[in-house]
Amino acid sequence: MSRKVLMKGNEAVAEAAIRAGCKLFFGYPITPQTDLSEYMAKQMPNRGGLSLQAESEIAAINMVLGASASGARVMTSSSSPGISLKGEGISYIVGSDLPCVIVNVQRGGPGLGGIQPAQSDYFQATKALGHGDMHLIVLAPANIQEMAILTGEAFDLADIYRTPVMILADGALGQMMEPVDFAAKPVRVLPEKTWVCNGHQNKRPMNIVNSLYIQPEELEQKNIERFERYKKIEETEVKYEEYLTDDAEIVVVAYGITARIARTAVNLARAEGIKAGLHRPITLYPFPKKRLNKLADKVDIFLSVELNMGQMIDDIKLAIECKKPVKHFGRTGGVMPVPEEILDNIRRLAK
Amino acid sequence: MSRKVLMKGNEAVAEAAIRAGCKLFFGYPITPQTDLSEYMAKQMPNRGGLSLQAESEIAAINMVLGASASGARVMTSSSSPGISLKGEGISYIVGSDLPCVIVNVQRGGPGLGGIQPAQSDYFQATKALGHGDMHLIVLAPANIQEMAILTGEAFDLADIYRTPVMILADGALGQMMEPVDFAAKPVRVLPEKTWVCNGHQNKRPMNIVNSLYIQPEELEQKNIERFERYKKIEETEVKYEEYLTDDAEIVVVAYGITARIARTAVNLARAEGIKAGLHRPITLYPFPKKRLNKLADKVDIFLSVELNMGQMIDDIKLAIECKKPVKHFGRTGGVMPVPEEILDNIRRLAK
Amino acid sequence: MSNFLFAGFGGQGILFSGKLLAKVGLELDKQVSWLPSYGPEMRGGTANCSVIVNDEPIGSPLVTKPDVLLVLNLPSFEKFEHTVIKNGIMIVDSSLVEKKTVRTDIKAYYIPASMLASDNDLAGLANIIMFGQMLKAIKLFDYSLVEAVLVHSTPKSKPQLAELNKKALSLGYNYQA
Amino acid sequence: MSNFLFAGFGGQGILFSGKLLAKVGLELDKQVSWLPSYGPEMRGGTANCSVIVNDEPIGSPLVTKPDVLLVLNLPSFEKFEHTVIKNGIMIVDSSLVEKKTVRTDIKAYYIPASMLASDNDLAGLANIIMFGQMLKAIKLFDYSLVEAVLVHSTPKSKPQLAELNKKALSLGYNYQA
Amino acid sequence: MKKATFKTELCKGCGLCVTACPKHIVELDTKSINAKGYHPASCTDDDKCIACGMCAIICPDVVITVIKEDKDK
Amino acid sequence: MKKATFKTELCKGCGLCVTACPKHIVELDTKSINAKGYHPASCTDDDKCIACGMCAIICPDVVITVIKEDKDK
Amino acid sequence: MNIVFEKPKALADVPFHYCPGCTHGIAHRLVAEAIDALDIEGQTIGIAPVGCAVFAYNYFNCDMVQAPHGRAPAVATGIKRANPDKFVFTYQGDGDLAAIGTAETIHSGARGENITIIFINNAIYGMTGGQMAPTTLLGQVTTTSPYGRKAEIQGNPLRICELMSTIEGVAYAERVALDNVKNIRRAKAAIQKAFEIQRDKKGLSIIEILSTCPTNWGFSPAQSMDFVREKMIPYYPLGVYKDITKGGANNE
Amino acid sequence: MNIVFEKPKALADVPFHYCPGCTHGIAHRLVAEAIDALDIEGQTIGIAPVGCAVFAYNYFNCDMVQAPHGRAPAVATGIKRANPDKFVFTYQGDGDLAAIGTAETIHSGARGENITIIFINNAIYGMTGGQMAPTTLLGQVTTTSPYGRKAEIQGNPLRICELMSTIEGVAYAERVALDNVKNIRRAKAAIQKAFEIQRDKKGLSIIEILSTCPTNWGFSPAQSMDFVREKMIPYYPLGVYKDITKGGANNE
Ligand SMILES: Cc1ncc(C[n+]2csc(CCOP(=O)(O)OP(=O)(O)O)c2C)c(N)n1
Ligand SMILES: Cc1ncc(C[n+]2csc(CCOP(=O)(O)OP(=O)(O)O)c2C)c(N)n1
Ligand code: SF4
Ligand code: SF4
Ligand code: SF4
Ligand code: SF4
Ligand code: SF4
Ligand code: SF4
Ligand SMILES: [Mg+2]
Ligand SMILES: [Mg+2]
Repeated sequence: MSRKVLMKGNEAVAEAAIRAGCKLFFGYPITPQTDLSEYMAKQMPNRGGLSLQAESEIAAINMVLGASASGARVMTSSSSPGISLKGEGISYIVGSDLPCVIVNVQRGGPGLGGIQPAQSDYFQATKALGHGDMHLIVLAPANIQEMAILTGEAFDLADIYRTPVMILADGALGQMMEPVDFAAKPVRVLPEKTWVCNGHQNKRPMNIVNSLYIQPEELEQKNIERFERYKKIEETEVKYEEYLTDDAEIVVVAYGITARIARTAVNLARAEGIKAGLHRPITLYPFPKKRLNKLADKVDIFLSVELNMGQMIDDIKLAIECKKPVKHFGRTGGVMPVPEEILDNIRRLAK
Repeated sequence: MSRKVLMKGNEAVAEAAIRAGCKLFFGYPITPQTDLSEYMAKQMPNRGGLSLQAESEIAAINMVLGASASGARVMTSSSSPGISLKGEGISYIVGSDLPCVIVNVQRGGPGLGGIQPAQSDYFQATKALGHGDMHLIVLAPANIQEMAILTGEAFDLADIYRTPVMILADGALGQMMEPVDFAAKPVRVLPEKTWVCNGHQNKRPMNIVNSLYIQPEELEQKNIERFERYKKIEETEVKYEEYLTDDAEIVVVAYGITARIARTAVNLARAEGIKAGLHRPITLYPFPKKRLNKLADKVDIFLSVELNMGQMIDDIKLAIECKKPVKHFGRTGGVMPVPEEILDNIRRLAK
Repeated sequence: MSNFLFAGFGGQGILFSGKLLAKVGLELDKQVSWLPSYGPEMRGGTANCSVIVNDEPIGSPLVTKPDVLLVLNLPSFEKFEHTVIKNGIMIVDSSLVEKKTVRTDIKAYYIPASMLASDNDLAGLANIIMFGQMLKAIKLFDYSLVEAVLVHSTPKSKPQLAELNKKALSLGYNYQA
Repeated sequence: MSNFLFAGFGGQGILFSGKLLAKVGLELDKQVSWLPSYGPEMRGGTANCSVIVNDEPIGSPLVTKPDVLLVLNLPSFEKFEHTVIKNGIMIVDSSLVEKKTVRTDIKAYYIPASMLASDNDLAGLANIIMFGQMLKAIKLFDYSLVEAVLVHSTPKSKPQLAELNKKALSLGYNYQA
Repeated sequence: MKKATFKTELCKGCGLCVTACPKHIVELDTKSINAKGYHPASCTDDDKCIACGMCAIICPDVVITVIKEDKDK
Repeated sequence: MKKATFKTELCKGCGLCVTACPKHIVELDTKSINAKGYHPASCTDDDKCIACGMCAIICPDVVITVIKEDKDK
Repeated sequence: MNIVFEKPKALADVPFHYCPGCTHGIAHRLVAEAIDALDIEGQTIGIAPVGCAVFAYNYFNCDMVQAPHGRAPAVATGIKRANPDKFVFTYQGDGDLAAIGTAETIHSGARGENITIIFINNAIYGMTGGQMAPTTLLGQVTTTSPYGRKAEIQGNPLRICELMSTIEGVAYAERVALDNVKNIRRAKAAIQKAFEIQRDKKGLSIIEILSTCPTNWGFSPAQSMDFVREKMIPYYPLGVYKDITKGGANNE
Repeated sequence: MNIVFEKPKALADVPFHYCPGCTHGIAHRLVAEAIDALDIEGQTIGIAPVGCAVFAYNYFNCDMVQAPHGRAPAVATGIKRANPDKFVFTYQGDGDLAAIGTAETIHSGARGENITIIFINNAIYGMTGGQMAPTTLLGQVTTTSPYGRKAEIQGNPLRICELMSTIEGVAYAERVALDNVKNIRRAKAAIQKAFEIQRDKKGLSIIEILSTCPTNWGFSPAQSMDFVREKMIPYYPLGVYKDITKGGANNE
């Protein structure tokens, strides 16, 4: 039978994490992410790892902090309300320069909201998952194969840049199945973790993992140093995919599940003779600013399609320096648009 | 002696809240906000209210949720790490359309960071204090008198728009004393709270306070309705202050404590013949987009001065649609700039 | 014919049937996707799943206009009957759904799958019987391939189950109203 | 002469002195601000506070270049001596700080405030003695106004305290090195 | 007259009432199916019912009302 | 020889050692002030010291070292 | 004609969404019966948790507030402090109350909040599909303890009544079960007493109700009742753990 | 020459930032002495809390991780699960452990995490300047209970050892005090035993240390010791609350 296996997105992330050497997983159930934890609970004991259900999302993220501080590849996952609870912990992880992978299988909000797919945590993920000057790398897979690949990538990025990396998915990507190929992929060269707190064995000076700096100037220096790393990430780690943008007059910008629907819409538009194209950011932070800016020179208008009330649209405007108009089309609260709705919007912009 | 009283910013907020009819305060100690809770603890018992130290910031924000749901004017306060912990609760409060006032006396981050003044929770406050499509009204006082006035205003705005309102201050504003005049100010007409859960007494149908909508379409409708309220807020509630902008070629945009320092810098620049001015947003959400956009037509360049690595600068760019260049000057981690540093930056831009 | 919708009560094997189809697509090296409906009301509520088997990359995994609709209960019949595209196909378990479609622009197959299952000691395999009927109706996939995938999908530890499944598939395939 | 910095150990009444000055400014209907240093090390570490009394709206409440510096311990002396502006004033508790300033561009007053306090049964009021000395040095505020504000700032419940404070203020005001 | 009345449209066929009835007169009707797709329970012999209420007390879905005519007291 | 040695520059003058010494030979030196601004403690009479270690055990700032010469054992 | 049993008035006239045989329905009804008995529907505010009982706001006729997962006692505190003379109850599952909400549970007890906590211990996370709860028994298979809960890995089940009864401020703590009619009657009495304690402003009352989850346990409703009886009650003994109206704790 | 007393090796050679007479310093030293006694500095990872002891990472010579307020037991869990053969201890105040961190405390106990918790109960929030802690005594004045803690308003002080000893998974729970030399010696023995229990992989050990905060209590260091003896110990009795090596709980 096929080398590929049919898997839920949640499961593919879990499997890819295990293959990437994730040794510890700390979770807390929440729909539509729960199968990820369940896969881990089933697999980890047989594959040299440990999966533990924490008493809360807060405990989970702090277990991640501890495990990471002591050197392990570690992951946690949740969905929107649970991610909000992790905010303080994530800010500490950033402030302590610790690597880890965090999965957000987004659902409708605010509040308890609903449990259907959404992309309304974009602002939170890209701007402010916690207090203070901080970012995390945010990856947005659009299919199950990518759920797997980007998860592996996430662990490497985390270790290289000593930063948390978020897989920003949604209920549809978490719950749907597609074929996945887990064939080995080249692994990056990783820095040695000399900063780890796992007992100095009297062989090295003690290590401290800490985010407190009583002297403001020291804290400022830390922040500047970290933002220099962000700059490097922006220079070297931006990922995106494009479809029919070469001659496009209207470019739809969409990521994740929405990008797939938009792609169908672009096909429908092309069939009507509208020169539409698709730009799909794969890294949401760093955002593909340069590429979009260049694209803006030849494109007439952009359409940001999101499962929210309008969030990524700001980043597009900033990226293209308002050179061209950017419109928003969104469904929110867990509603997924059909391609025809996006087509309608494309048509309207094509006049 | 003077009718004005000398008060710490933290105390002025507390006093103003009590005068605005705040009946319940739920806090948890954290520097540099603690004196606010302490003032409440001292005063409330003698003034018909109650101040309770919760077991955590999470408990505090959920006590706020309960008290608000049952009709009381209620407030909580914290500083950056504590605010992160409140994210989920705040998202629920938004999703349940409940009024309340939340104070963030910002300190340096990320993580435990430091305890000196910062403005690095701007993104969090204005874009994503929690998951889902949501906002809160964010007010940024720049002196102690305004700490008091805006606190009163915050309670009214909260009730009128059924939304949480944040007072976004910082360690300097929280800790410093200035004279305050608590003379009565006109009170707005407030809607009746027909939705309150305080026992129906068999006199009205039961009320439900809730943020869960299992049908995505219902949740979407709720979000759309809420964003229409935001639009109305944007149309009617924007507040800002300007200084010497009439003929300004360089406009510094700054809020809160930073705006005061920038004002001195503007004076210094004027003394050197540089046509500098200051735009000070008082509402950070809604952001004074229209005014800034208009200003951009006659100003050459903007300088965003913030106690962070660059956050409000994005909003300025979006507001002025990139019509003019916008530069950032920031200190972070708790460092407060002196006017001369800002002057240097103004000079540089003046060429 | 690439968009399939399987709908019924939870516990009727809806998700399994959908997965079977997706696996068949996978073996044919097609693009496939499978998306369950999920909610807090799995408890006896309706369950459905969207399956797409296509040559093109799949856009939305949600099937809102099925080419083929398999229906195992009345609420689903009423909810989805009108969504089937023109010239589409509908397979109905007529032992659970007494209604007939009013639409004349689709082809409907009625098979008393649940009854057939209980009559033939195939408890719980009405879904496979339905699947067999669908196979016949759509004429897209090789019977023996489907059978092989089906066998491969049943736990190795229960060989009798594979036989029962094969029997159910064949029963459905060969049933004529 | 609008920027004042009061510096010493925690517990020496630094913050109170600063507040007294700010209140005097308030009575004169001036713009005033008071900003304490705060930190996790209030425990015996150094404490200082910035006070601005001005006619113009106050920008930064942080005094980095004081016109007037009051110093009650050695670490503060060493930390802030050089920050005083040219022609500024420094008041030093010479019973706690043995050093003298090397600067010739400022005017320094040395007063053994702590010793005067203990010699005159004014325990804990060295800060007010210093304040008195400063009043004299800066010649900005009316003595009787300051005295009135000082009395108003002491708890009504302890009338003796007001008297002691008045005595301390006068002692400092009239002290000559 | 003593009687246990079942709102069959609410019944989920869980069978708990069946286990609870001391008179063994409550049964699931395996022949009928309600709108929710369950075999509803009912009392098969009103005469034997002693109106003890046990079926109603254990029913999780408040399907059952039990009455007793006054003269029976 | 038995001896309690005080690193006076670390002492915060809390006086706990004074309360703990069974021989009443530890005192705060109110005449001197260390760099931290405290009156440091010290042992006023080494001869009386029995090297019991109590002053050191209660000292929160690890100011005190206590030794005993071997022959004293 | 005499009504032996009918739907309590405080219960709304809508069908429950619960699975067949799930005892959440019984627990709801008992709470409504207590509200009826004290005739306090108009003075009562209930708090719905996150868990299978999230829709409790649709089922009671009193005012209802839906709380974030685990935070019901904090929400209740806010309501009660604003309305000291009203009745406030929370209705919470074991994930809600004993996992994520542990701190809120303990501290509402320590503060002696004058509220009533109805605690549904079904040894599993029902709503999210059968994960391990803090009260899952050793050896019990759940989707996150697929090889059976092991003390060395997932730790030991928490006994909430035992824990809460160590806390000053808790006025009344009783554990009941819904596995048969007799125990349901006891549960009813316990719940009513809890509301009476609230009426008398004596402090916090918590009624732990051993409940079933046939769906996620994988048993029939009747078998589930057996599981409560045979497996749960031995580890979670029924009885009054604290009753300050009786002077001191006693576990019958 | 014989050294009767000297600085333990596991303690760094830097002065503490603690206030004069604050017993945090003694507690630090006792932990370091235990690490020395077991000769495990190289195998130990300590967790610093948020509280006056936040700078603990500067004072111990073993590897140190600084945890978010209250989350030290979760951080410790992460470290210990990644390094089951290393020694992990947390050092936490009463605000950290018994207020915001309640859930993490209880559940690390329930899981029987093989770690050691050093719990400094000084009945106040020291670092933030003297607010009420969950362990603040009734009547005690703090900046957030300025009229004295009242059971009806702020609730009752929590007794952590009593609470923790009800939890399966907790191997050892002892309350000690630092108010005099004798008690300090006992505290030392308790801490050492806690690390031994960890070495023997028996489960979680918690040592509650009644400690002082002269600064925020407003007493002299010596008076503070009296407060511990006269006010705290009566409400928080010293003794072993649980010791599974001895078979069962006993409160001496
Ligand atoms: C912050 C947060 N975390 C997780 C969830 C997901 N969630 C919903 S219900 C639930 C647990 C339900 O279990 P329990 O409290 O035992 O109630 P039951 O369903 O068993 O009655 C969880 C974890 C959520 N909604 N919010
Ligand atoms: C999330 C969060 N909330 C609050 C604080 C502020 N804070 C710092 S220390 C502390 C409490 C300290 O008290 P305790 O734990 O008893 O330690 P102690 O200082 O008394 O030793 C608090 C509330 C914080 N840093 N982070
Ligand atoms: S009331 Fe009693 S006797 Fe009558 S049907 Fe119900 S359980 Fe049986
Ligand atoms: S207990 Fe109720 S729901 Fe269950 S079968 Fe009987 S009547 Fe139906
Ligand atoms: S060692 Fe004993 S006798 Fe010697 S000074 Fe210290 S306490 Fe006193
Ligand atoms: S106990 Fe230590 S710090 Fe305190 S006075 Fe004695 S030597 Fe100094
Ligand atoms: S999942 Fe379990 S707890 Fe939830 S309704 Fe179904 S049986 Fe009841
Ligand atoms: S504030 Fe209290 S606990 Fe903190 S160091 Fe000072 S005395 Fe010790
Ligand atoms: Mg449960
Ligand atoms: Mg404390």
